[in-house]
Amino acid sequence: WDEKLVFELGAPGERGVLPPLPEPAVTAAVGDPAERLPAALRRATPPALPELGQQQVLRHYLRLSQENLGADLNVDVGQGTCTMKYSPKVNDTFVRDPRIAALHPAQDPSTVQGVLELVHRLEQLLKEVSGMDRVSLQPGAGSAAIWTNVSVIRAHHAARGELEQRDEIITTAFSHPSNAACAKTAGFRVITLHPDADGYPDIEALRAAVGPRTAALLITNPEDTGIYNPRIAEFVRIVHEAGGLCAYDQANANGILGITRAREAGFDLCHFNLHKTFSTPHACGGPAAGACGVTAELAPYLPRPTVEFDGERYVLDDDRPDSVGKIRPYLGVVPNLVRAYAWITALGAEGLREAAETAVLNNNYLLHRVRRIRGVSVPYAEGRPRVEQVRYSWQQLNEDTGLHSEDLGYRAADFGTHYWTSHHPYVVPEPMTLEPTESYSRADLDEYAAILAEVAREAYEDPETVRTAPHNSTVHRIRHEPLDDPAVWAVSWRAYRRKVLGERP
Amino acid sequence: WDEKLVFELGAPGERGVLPPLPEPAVTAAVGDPAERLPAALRRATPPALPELGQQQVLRHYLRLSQENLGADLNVDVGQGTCTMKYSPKVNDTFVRDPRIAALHPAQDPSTVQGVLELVHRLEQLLKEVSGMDRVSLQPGAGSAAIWTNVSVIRAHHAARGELEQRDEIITTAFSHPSNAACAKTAGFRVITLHPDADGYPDIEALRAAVGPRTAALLITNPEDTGIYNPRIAEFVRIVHEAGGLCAYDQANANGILGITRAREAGFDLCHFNLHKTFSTPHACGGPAAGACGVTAELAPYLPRPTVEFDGERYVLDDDRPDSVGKIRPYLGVVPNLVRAYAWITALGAEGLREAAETAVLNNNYLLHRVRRIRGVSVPYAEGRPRVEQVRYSWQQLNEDTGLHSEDLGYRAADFGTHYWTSHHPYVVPEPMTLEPTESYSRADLDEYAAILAEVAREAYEDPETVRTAPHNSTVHRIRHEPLDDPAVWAVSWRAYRRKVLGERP
Amino acid sequence: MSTRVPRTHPYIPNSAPQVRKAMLAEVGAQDVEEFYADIPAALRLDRPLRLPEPLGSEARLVAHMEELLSRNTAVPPGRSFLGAGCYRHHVPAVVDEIVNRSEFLTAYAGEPYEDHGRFQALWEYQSLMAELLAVDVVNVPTYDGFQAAATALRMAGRATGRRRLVLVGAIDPDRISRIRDYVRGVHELVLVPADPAAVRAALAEGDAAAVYAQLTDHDGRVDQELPQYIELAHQAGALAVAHVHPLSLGALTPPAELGADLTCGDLQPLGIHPSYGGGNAGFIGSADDERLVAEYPSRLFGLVPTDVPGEYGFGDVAYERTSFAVREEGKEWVGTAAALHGIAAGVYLTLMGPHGMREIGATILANTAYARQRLAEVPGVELADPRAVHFADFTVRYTGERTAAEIAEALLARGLHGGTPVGADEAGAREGRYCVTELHTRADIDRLADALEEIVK
Amino acid sequence: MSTRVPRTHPYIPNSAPQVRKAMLAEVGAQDVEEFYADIPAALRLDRPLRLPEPLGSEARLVAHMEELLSRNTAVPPGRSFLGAGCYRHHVPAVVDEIVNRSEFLTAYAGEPYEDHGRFQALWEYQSLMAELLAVDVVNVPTYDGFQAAATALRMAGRATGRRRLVLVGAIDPDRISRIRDYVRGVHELVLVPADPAAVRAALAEGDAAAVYAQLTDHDGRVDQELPQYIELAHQAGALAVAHVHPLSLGALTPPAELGADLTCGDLQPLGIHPSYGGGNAGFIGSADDERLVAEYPSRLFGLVPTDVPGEYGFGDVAYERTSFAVREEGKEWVGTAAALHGIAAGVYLTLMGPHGMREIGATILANTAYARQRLAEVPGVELADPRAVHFADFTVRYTGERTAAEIAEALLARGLHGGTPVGADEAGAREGRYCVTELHTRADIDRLADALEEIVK
Repeated sequence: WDEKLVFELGAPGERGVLPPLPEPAVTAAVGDPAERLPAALRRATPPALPELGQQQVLRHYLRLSQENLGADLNVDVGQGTCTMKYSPKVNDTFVRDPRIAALHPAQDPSTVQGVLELVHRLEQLLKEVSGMDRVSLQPGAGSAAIWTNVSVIRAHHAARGELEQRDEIITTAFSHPSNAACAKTAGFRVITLHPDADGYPDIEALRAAVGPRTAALLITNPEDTGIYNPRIAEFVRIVHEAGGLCAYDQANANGILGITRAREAGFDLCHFNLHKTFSTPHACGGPAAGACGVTAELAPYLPRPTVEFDGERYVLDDDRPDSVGKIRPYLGVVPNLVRAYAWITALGAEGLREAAETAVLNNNYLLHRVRRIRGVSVPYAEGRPRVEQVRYSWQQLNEDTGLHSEDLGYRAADFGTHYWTSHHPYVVPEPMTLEPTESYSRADLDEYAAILAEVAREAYEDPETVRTAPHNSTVHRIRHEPLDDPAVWAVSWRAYRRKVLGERP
Repeated sequence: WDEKLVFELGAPGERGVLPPLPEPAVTAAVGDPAERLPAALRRATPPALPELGQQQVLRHYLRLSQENLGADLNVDVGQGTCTMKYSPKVNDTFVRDPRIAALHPAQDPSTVQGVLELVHRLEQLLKEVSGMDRVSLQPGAGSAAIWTNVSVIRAHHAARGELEQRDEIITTAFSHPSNAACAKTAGFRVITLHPDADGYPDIEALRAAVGPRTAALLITNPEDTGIYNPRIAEFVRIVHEAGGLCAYDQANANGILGITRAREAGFDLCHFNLHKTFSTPHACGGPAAGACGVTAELAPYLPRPTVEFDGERYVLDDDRPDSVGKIRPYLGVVPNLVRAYAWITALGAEGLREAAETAVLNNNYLLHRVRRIRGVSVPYAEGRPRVEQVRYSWQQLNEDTGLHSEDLGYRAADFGTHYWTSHHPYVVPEPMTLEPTESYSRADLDEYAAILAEVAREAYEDPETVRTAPHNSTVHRIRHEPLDDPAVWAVSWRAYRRKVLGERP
Repeated sequence: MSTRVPRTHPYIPNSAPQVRKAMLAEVGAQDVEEFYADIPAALRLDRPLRLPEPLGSEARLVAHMEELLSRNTAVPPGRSFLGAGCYRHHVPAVVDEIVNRSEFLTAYAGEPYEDHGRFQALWEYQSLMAELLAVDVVNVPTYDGFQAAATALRMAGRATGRRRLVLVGAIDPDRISRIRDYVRGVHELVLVPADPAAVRAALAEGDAAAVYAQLTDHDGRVDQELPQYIELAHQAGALAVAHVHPLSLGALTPPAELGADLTCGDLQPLGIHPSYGGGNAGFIGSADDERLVAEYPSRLFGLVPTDVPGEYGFGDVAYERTSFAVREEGKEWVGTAAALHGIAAGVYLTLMGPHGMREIGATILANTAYARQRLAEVPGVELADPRAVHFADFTVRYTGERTAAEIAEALLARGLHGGTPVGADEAGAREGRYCVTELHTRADIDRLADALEEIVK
Repeated sequence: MSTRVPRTHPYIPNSAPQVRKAMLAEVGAQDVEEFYADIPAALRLDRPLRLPEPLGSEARLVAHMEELLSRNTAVPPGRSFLGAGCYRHHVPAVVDEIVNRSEFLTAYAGEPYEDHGRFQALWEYQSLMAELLAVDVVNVPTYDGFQAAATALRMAGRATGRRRLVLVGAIDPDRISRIRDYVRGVHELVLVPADPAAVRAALAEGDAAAVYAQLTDHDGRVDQELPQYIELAHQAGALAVAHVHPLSLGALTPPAELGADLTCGDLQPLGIHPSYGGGNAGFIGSADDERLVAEYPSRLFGLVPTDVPGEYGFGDVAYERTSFAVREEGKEWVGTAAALHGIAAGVYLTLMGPHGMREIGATILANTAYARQRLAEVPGVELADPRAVHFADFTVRYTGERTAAEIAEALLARGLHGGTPVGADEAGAREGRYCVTELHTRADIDRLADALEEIVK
């Protein structure tokens, strides 16, 4: 499709859907209430939205959907760090059911016992999976969960009167940037541990960093390199000894479900991304869901309300005076809680472990295939297995051909697959991160490796094809300069018409 | 996508979905009942179905769906005669509701009053739309409705003791082939009226054909040429005078809703295709639904059961001794009855008429555009308006370039649209039938006309491009010979492996 | 600001007044009336149709439909014991996802180029079904199992040139009604009990085109004599037409392996919702025998090469058979039927795979046996045929005071749906039909038995 | 035949034993344990997780979930009078069709090449929302309206370098909680009543970064003083941050046209199901002012040319703002939030168009006025603010014996959901919240009034 912008479609008078008009008797009774408002508050001209018939709207967005590569449609192992696993279709049916979709959060609890029980059960499941004492399901996604944990850490130190003193949070370079950014936003100074020669966070740097100002350590393990840090318990111990808390970013938990937990490593807090490890769909970037697990000591600070079971009924407990308060409206992203619950329930303990083991097998299998491709290398921890993902480097290929990892990614798109080049931190040169999860079959992995091999071969033998890619995508190479130029960037059609087309609306 | 056959995917042991196993207590109680059967009746080897994981199955079929051009995705005016109108998405939601989808037809009527009332109401609506006295909604589609009408005609003559004598059915060349074929299958001799010079069925031929052997006339109006036969009432009169019945094939009713009806023209029977005129989706070729309207005299012969209202409740009346019996299981294709009901209800009388008028406006607008394209002509009834569709001819272009209408259709596919070349009867040379319905916007029609103009231009200026089309489709020109060669045709993978690949399973 | 703008109907974009006006102007017409010039005044409806007022908004339409739907009861599968030709099996979510895709739901009759996906999906359906049935040819689905049976019999009639059709055993009377209507004037039906002797006797009269029998009959009974009927048919020069419940074929032998010439049945159990009887679709399968292939009225998709080596394309096998091609000279007639149900069944079979089909067959056999055993333990209830093996459906006889209708009503009062009275005289009937599937738990079946224990006196 | 084959989980294809074995062999590993070599024994969980037994089949999972769902009550819209931040509006079927498309639902963070559709749909969302809000910049949605408000205030804080945030009028206490948590240690909240004098007084103390006010407040009241607050803010060198109910903007003036610098709110009313509070998503809009654009933490998609003339491409505007790019040096933080809700809102706005938005605004104003009038006629019920104009939400005061909680309970007993008690002391509260939308008919509202007439004494 060469689909136009929606503003270029339609004709005056066309309608996509008709809303109800006021009933005549209602109008007879109350007239037009807007007339009782000052003119300044009554909208003078309707918003300049497009006007399209219903089928025309549908067709436009269906075509856009076909111009989008959902995980369902491809072997989506190239968005490494994102845990692109299969999101079972049956779980979607539960959340589309009106007995979830139509529920209002202010309904009397007697009319929503099913959803309250489900949330309560999911908390119990995640308590066991993490080993923590309470789990909040309120955060809207992983970064919001990190924020929640930072807020809990802040509340903890504030309650002990140490917040003024403990104003530093330590994190690692390979942890998600939201760890650093949430800490900073919450008012902490951020100290980042960089990887040592083997790619592990530098333990000596940690020893040097901790002290009376240490509020907490926010750390991921395995990190996005796929390497598991075997000294993780020691990291925790060092921080604890300095009086800090330790929060485990479990974005990469998929490979270690049932194998090792936050509890065993001594963490005070942890969080999961339900849209990664627990299979809820990624939805173009949310809605997602996060889960924060904490020890009993920190439980009073968790967001309110919690769901409690009083022996007969499930109730919402909003009377939590030490709580950090609301992290989002109501109870959380309920549809994704439903999906995560269904996923765990479908698998059980054995299935969760099988998922983890298979994800790791798939990862090492793909590693075995990919490392043989010309121009690729596997930095750090030579000879050690990887857990859930591998950060590769195309440094050699770059030196040989001048092409960048990004170019290879654009060319990979021509083969109908993803390859995500946005790999903070930019420490590994020419990075590529692959994370196959448990969802892909052996044939899928072979196919993906073959695509990479073909792209690498082209890079060496026919570099121009790669340099000018994509060739089969919906659009061609994008000009990036306007995106950083305030004079022409265009975040809306209004702005584009004014700034680029020179129209005066 | 270059999607493989499903049989080429997967690996032994993979599963797409797990069915429940017998509970241990059940097995303990009854063992394996199959063991009580003779060995010959127990399946020795499981069917050689493929083995795929769930996501792999999903991906395969999603990709196939993307290789299919649904009406929702294109300006689908090229499947003329098919009335490709918009099938509102909201109507799909009703039939997916468990209160339709999960209903069992043997449920007690007290538990299905909603669906019975809906079917009863739909009958009332279609009675008014057709003017007939009773309407059966049982037939599964248009051809089944034609069969039903033929069966009713047969029952009528049988009841009068005239069936032996009245063994001829008259139809017209531009009526759907099922009219002729159903009549033949039901044991009648078929007489086909050919078009006169203006494209109308030849009235003199009708006069010559009728007589004591005439059972019925099966006729469409407007026919697939889009021309309305103004002498239709005379046709009916001639047949009635000969003692025959007249059945109106209203496959092309979309342009005349609320304008003229079967009743006014004197018909004894008529049928609608709910998947055409009343918007139910075409579903790759069904499930669809047909509706047969008849006069009070013929009502006793309609399929059983009917839905009746006893003043308090809706009931199924299966005690209809003169009925032709069952045409399909149960009451009909209920989901499509629900959709058709919702569509009519959303539009009302005024909306139906607006749909008809707009469909006709669209058709004449498109005619106005298309007739100016080089190489196209509009056979028959020069200067007369067309109703719902137009059968065009590319005879001139064929004479000029040697290319066939079929070639143009394949090239039109490259522009992301349909163009259907299967236009029985093969009377108009190099035919093309366009039927825009009321669903398409003016911009849509302009775009379609522009595509045709471009293809015609190519045919004259760059015929090789057209001759070798399609170029942008999923597949390239298909070899047709094997389809008619019993030695190699392959209706299944089993047959293909045996006959073409030479495998011995 | 509060000026009313036209409420152009969202389904009819060009009814926007300005658009309509501009289009008329472009065509050079004053009014759409001009396009209706050929319709004589006498045939014109001189008043608006008398239909209810339209609802004016999608929201109101939804509310109206909700009101109608609220008067239907969607029964939980474990509380419904209704079967007899339409079944509540589990429909995997992936099946619904696929058949609800706009691309499949709204497509129709495009060429194999722009509609390659539909051709491939239906060809794969044919192929998957062929594995299940152990045949080489399966048609694009026809309307339903009734039509499949009727057409299979007429195919047999044309192939043999004979008149009599021998129908064996307990057959759904509605299906017989359909067959009777469809062969009227061409064939004669001979109904015989499920007994080889009866079949032999019927065949002895000669002129038999087909013996039609069922692997599992209308009462769910596995007919162990099926191999014999097939043999008898062949001895008499007739074709053997076998009707099957497709879900049984993971556990039971496909009749084609027993020599049946034509296999037919209804696809509904394979991933299609019951929809108050709207989910039926018919299949016919046979060997790749040119004589039989020539008799199919339906479309048969075939796999063929394209101009690009290694690429698969699809097309219509032996299209000249069809009424599409040659009108009344074709085999019976063909039209829009139930293609999407074929795609659904294909997805279902792919998901289930060989082991899933085997398992579900075994589970249903076991649940049926358990239900029969439990119900037979209820005082006043006995099995109609205690020694038979049943699949899904079965019938019990009540020996007490109450009629089948009374018992069904009492079950309904307890939220249990089942026990449909058997026989023409429903009022006085003493037999009731039940059905269990893979969805019934032991507890569900026990609940039914317990309820009957209370009800049946 | 009856040998059991492994029940490979459908979600984990490579757990099929033969496949797993072959893959291990290819990698040269004996066991998956080898891949866990780096996890010390002391950290290993030495037992299986203690979780309920898995359900073993999709059918049983569905049955289990059905059991849970059956204990939730989906209230017909006409029987629910609950609002206050989460609304039951009509969700057009086309919106659901689009957001449920596999391609959108399961995509994540691809490049603008293979994920062009997502970029375009979200850019169009930004553009459509920009028309509604009368601004030039709208972000890719953040989590919810709470976050949008909190971030808008911190944006104002950074843009002005000031500390105090003046929050005006009746604001959802939960939203204040979220704001308080989010600005803790950085900003000070000053809550003032909806009165220009109070705002003026608060601003007089200086150091104000923002005045935050609402076009319609937590009680649904249209705050007619909003233009004045905006003016006061600007006079004090503070930014004006306006919170809006987006559906009201077909009828009411967008605050940006009144001079508001930042507009924020929650998308949920625009075609997103309530889902027990799971349907929220936040928006922030502003002029295309470089100073403000630089303060957005969210992604902002921009329209750009490609190498092919005339072709549109999309990318991230000013990406170096974000924590994705520069970690703690970025503006706040950004991550996966609520993109699909943005697509939903975009489809909704496209379907509604200018006239649909105008009409729905008018209908809700009319229904709200009617409901207020009808309820005020009930003896013992009076309006909290009889002279105001309300949109959707409103509050009534009970003058009789019964508390708001008792009245809500009595309504619930009649199948009516509404009258949520207002205030911290819910047990003793005498005020109740109600809400009506375009989905309520006059009869629905009359039914509520009649019920209150019976209940309120």
